[in-house]
Amino acid sequence: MVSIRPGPVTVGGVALDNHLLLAAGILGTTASSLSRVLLSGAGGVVTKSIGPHPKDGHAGPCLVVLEKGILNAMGLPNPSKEFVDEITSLAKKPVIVSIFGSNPDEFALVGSWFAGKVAGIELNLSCPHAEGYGSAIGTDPALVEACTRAVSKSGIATWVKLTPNVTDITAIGKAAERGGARAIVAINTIKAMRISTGMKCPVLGNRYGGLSGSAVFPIAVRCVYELYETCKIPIIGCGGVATADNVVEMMMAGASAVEIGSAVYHDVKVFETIQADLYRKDGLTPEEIIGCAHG
Amino acid sequence: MVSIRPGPVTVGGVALDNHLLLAAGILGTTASSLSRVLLSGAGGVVTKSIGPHPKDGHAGPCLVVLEKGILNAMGLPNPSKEFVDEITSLAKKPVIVSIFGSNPDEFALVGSWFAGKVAGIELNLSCPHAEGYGSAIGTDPALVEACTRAVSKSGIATWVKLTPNVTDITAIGKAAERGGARAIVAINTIKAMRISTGMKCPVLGNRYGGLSGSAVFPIAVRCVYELYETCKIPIIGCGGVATADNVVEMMMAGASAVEIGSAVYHDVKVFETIQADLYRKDGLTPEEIIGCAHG
Amino acid sequence: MVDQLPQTVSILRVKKETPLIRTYVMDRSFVFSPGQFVMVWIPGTDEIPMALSSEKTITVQKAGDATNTLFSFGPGDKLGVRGPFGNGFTKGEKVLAIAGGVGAAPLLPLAREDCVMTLLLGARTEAELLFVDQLDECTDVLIATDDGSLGVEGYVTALMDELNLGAYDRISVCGPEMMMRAVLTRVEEKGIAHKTEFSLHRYMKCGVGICGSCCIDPSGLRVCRDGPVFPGDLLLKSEFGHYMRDASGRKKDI
Amino acid sequence: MVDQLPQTVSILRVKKETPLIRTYVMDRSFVFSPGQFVMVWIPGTDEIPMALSSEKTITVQKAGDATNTLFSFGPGDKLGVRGPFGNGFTKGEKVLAIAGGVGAAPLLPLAREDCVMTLLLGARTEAELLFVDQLDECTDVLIATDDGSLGVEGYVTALMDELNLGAYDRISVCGPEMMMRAVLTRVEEKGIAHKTEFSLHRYMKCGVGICGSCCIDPSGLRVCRDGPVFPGDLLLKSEFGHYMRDASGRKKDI
Ligand SMILES: Cc1cc2nc3c(=O)[nH]c(=O)nc-3n(C[C@H](O)[C@H](O)[C@H](O)COP(=O)(O)OP(=O)(O)OC[C@H]3O[C@@H](n4cnc5c(N)ncnc54)[C@H](O)[C@@H]3O)c2cc1C
Ligand SMILES: Cc1cc2nc3c(=O)[nH]c(=O)nc-3n(C[C@H](O)[C@H](O)[C@H](O)COP(=O)(O)OP(=O)(O)OC[C@H]3O[C@@H](n4cnc5c(N)ncnc54)[C@H](O)[C@@H]3O)c2cc1C
Ligand SMILES: Cc1cc2nc3c(=O)[nH]c(=O)nc-3n(C[C@H](O)[C@H](O)[C@H](O)COP(=O)(O)O)c2cc1C
Ligand SMILES: Cc1cc2nc3c(=O)[nH]c(=O)nc-3n(C[C@H](O)[C@H](O)[C@H](O)COP(=O)(O)O)c2cc1C
Ligand code: FES
Ligand code: FES
Repeated sequence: MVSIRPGPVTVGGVALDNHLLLAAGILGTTASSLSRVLLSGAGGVVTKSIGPHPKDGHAGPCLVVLEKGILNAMGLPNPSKEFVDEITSLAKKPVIVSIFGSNPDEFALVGSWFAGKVAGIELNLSCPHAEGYGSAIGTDPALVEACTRAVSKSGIATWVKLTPNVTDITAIGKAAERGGARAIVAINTIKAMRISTGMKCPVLGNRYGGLSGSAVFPIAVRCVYELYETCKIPIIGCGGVATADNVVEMMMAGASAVEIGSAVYHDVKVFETIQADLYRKDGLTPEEIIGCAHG
Repeated sequence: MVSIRPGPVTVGGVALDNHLLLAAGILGTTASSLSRVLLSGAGGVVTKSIGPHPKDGHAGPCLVVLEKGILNAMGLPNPSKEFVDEITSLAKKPVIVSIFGSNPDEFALVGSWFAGKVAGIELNLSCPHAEGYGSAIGTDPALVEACTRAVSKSGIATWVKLTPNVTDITAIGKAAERGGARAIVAINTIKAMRISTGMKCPVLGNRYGGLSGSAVFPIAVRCVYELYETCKIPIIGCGGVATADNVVEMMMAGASAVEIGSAVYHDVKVFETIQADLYRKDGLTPEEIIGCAHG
Repeated sequence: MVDQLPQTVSILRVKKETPLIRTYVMDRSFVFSPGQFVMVWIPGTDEIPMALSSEKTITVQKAGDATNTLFSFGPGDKLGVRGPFGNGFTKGEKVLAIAGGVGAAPLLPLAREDCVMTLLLGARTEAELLFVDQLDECTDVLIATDDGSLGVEGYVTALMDELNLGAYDRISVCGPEMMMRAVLTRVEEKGIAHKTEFSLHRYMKCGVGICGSCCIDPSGLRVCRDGPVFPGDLLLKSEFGHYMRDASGRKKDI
Repeated sequence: MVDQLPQTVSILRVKKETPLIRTYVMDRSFVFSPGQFVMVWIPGTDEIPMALSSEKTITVQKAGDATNTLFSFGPGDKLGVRGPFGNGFTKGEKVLAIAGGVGAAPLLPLAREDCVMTLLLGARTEAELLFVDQLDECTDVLIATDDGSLGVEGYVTALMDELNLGAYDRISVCGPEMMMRAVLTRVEEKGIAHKTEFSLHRYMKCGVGICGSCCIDPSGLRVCRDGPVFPGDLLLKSEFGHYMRDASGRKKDI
């Protein structure tokens, strides 16, 4: 197995403790659960996506665990501005706040609440199951550019998380880059559905949801690879990462770091587990690995 | 489990022996392998995609079996016009010839070779890993409409197979409908990649390939569900179907029949197996099942 | 591992237990440990967590939207069930169980496993006492009602003072959070918090430990996966009895 | 089941067997049955089927693009390996093995398993005989060369006529298709086709029975998954010895 030499990691303007971040929306609603994940070895954490108004999210079922993936439609439940207080206790930690809005102004507003209080901001332009938010905006390059600029112009390290539910993800990546993003996160979940044959209707309360977990890993690797060929800013790989070898594979595709979500289902200490497998004093440097599968 | 009452099946202008078809590109290169699959219980078979010129396909590796899916980039290998002779022995059987081309004229040409010789033609406007063919055309509604019309105007039952690698699959479905398609087949594989960390390069000879199998089932169900809400012509569900319950789920999403490909890997007699589980004299009629998960 | 889609079950029978509590008998049995819960999908409404009160029953108190809809369901109606999830109660040799209101639901199957020596049962008034007969059959039941209509007048904590708590190797508690907090305070005073465990109710979305909506402060533990049953000493310096979170993640007082 | 990505192996050693055949020793062993093959990925070129000639070797004849590139590889170079795939030879008590050219590769491990009583080895000329020494060590080898430079002059079929074929319970064959077809004709005449089996070479893309590029007429059987070893009687009325298909699926004469 290829392993990585440990050392300081800075990606997209954010200093991380290692290459592994908690993905948005996983154990990300409270400071104490984020702190638990940091203590268990995550190099950084992304919070639940926070929006301009508190939201309860979709009616249940919100999530089903599949054989090789997770299907969810949480519907962006979030406490909105109250979350600023929630995470004051994590002030010095590598915390990235995920935010969403329905237009550039809302993004700017929510972003401004957290300016100076967190290490970075990740724009959720990609959730596939929230009317008027997420991928409803994230499939339009002009809107992506505008929303990104609305936040990045404040100077805070701004990451943009992309949806794979587009014909050409590189066009969206380039829009984010133009808007001043310091990094691209790829990918959010893939629009999907399961139907209960017993109930004769879709399982999720919202009918449509997003697929994550191992099932989407080959699609995520492809997106990262495509983005690496077209964009200059660093890419953070996300989608189905579950092992140290998956991390290496994402990095070879072009990722400078990875986010991990669904794998927490199988092992809440997945960060500890992966770290132990991934880092070796005699490993390769990250520079030798990142993007090495190209050309 | 929900079961179906057996009876005659006609979908998109083609009479089938049951609701289960072999998907394009699986054991579809020779008349004898197609015949073997028909004998093992398929209600119809779709052939390997045939193009205007013989093609050897991509350099290997062309296919890797993943834990929950198959990643392939065959590169549309095909014997071209020689295939007309190949399948004369199957003249009276429910055989649908899959064809591809790089423009409406090529589609018309290849389609004309098979007119009157097969039960129907399926347009591959969706293969995600063949430069200039497949999804290179299938993501553009105007081209989809034109290619469909080029074949359908001859009067032969014309099915159009869609790629899920688009922002909005319903726009493509409607284009096919406008072009005179008698049925829509959804979905082809999802663009994906795996990297060999040992070799430090993409595994497939073509680098990019398409993901199929169980991993994509929730995405395929979503596509069929979306298409059923927007199109009037019948939909043939494809992608990850492996069990009788999967067939029922696809039909509840809106499919009038299903195609099965990757599941052949686990069980070459999958059609026999599914048929035995799916049909019961006291089952529901197909009409009670198709689309019943809507509204 | 296979897809964990909700299993479709039919309601066979509905039993009125108290004015606000009903037991739903399902046509399918679940292998479970007492204290484990299932996510119950009430089609068209919501999915909510419910303890299993036996291998094929849930016992539901009318509380809001989803439970109201469920109250309109009868034999033949269908529910979706995911689970069982969570950890359940630790088995002991000599258990004291303390139940308040619908909190008797997860404790009935524990009592039926024959390890519960004594069970303290509380409710506002006699008519709201849950499972009196069933519990009487399998354990020694002591009753308290707020209005004194049956048993001791007052809270279940009053009953505790009459017992030799040292005789039990575990104390298992489920009920309204204020009642549970009162029990915790009492056992803390007596220095036996480590012998107790409490089944928590928190707002849940996923039920499988991934979404984070049920996490408790300050440990960050997930009620759905690390719980719902937690040792008393772990809850001492926690949000327990003070606040919880709503669907949006905002804190609200208990 | 886990992801079946190609395993990366390093070449430890390369052994020149004949002017056109080399054996590659890999740094990893594969559990296999004689007759099974692996898909060998030569990075940047192609992936081709190769029988395992032992648990850690493949023995390769220079044939075209991929094998040419492989001939330029030496110790330390890396290959990707998927498999082993296919069925392998049926084990017997008293086996007669018949090998032509590089067809000795899958038969060597069979001979090493100690069930091969006699092995007929053929090649164009002495220098092209494969594995003479290794085979001599574990079985009784009879040799035929086209030019008579070693052993009997002529084809291996000539050697068959000198044997009492009734003494063997199985006859296992691998070699050029024309030679195998000649053997099949001979055993058919003697009415013992059912006791024979032949390892087929067909163009392969996937190696796992899904793409259909290796299917044979008229059975539609897949050489990669249902084979590569087939009973002689099944091949009697088939394309075997007459035609095969190229990468595009077009027929070409043998
Ligand atoms: C592990 C566990 C086991 C439970 N077992 C039982 C049981 O056996 N019997 C029983 O009657 N009740 C049980 N509950 C409580 C039950 O889940 C809630 O009463 C129910 O969710 C209320 O839903 P509603 O839509 O009818 O009410 P709502 O209108 O949603 O709210 C009414 C009250 O219930 C709370 N609530 C709402 N949704 C949830 C939720 N998803 N999770 C937790 N609390 C919620 C709200 O905070 C509010 O205080 C259990 C809860 C948990 C967490
Ligand atoms: C089950 C099996 C086991 C084999 N075992 C061995 C072995 O142990 N040693 C050995 O030297 N050879 C073996 N072969 C044959 C070997 O696969 C081909 O010689 C090789 O693929 C040629 O590749 P190339 O690119 O060098 O030649 P090419 O330029 O591709 O072609 C040269 C010749 O090889 C044939 N060929 C090409 N590709 C394939 C392919 N993928 N599958 C089958 N035939 C092909 C062509 O039809 C042509 O006749 C085996 C083949 C099969 C099917
Ligand atoms: C339960 C759940 C909730 C999620 N919530 C969010 C969210 O609020 N914002 C967001 O950008 N992504 C959200 N995601 C997407 C994940 O952050 C991640 O992009 C996706 O799950 C793919 O990674 P994984 O396969 O490692 O889970 C959520 C995913 C899940 C499973
Ligand atoms: C090896 C392989 C070859 C394929 N070749 C074709 C093809 O030639 N034309 C086509 O339209 N689809 C082709 N497909 C796509 C399948 O027909 C099908 O759409 C896809 O695999 C999803 O279905 P499944 O999950 O049941 O396999 C191929 C798929 C595989 C795995
Ligand atoms: S309900 Fe999602 S983590 Fe507990
Ligand atoms: S090589 Fe694909 S089926 Fe045999």
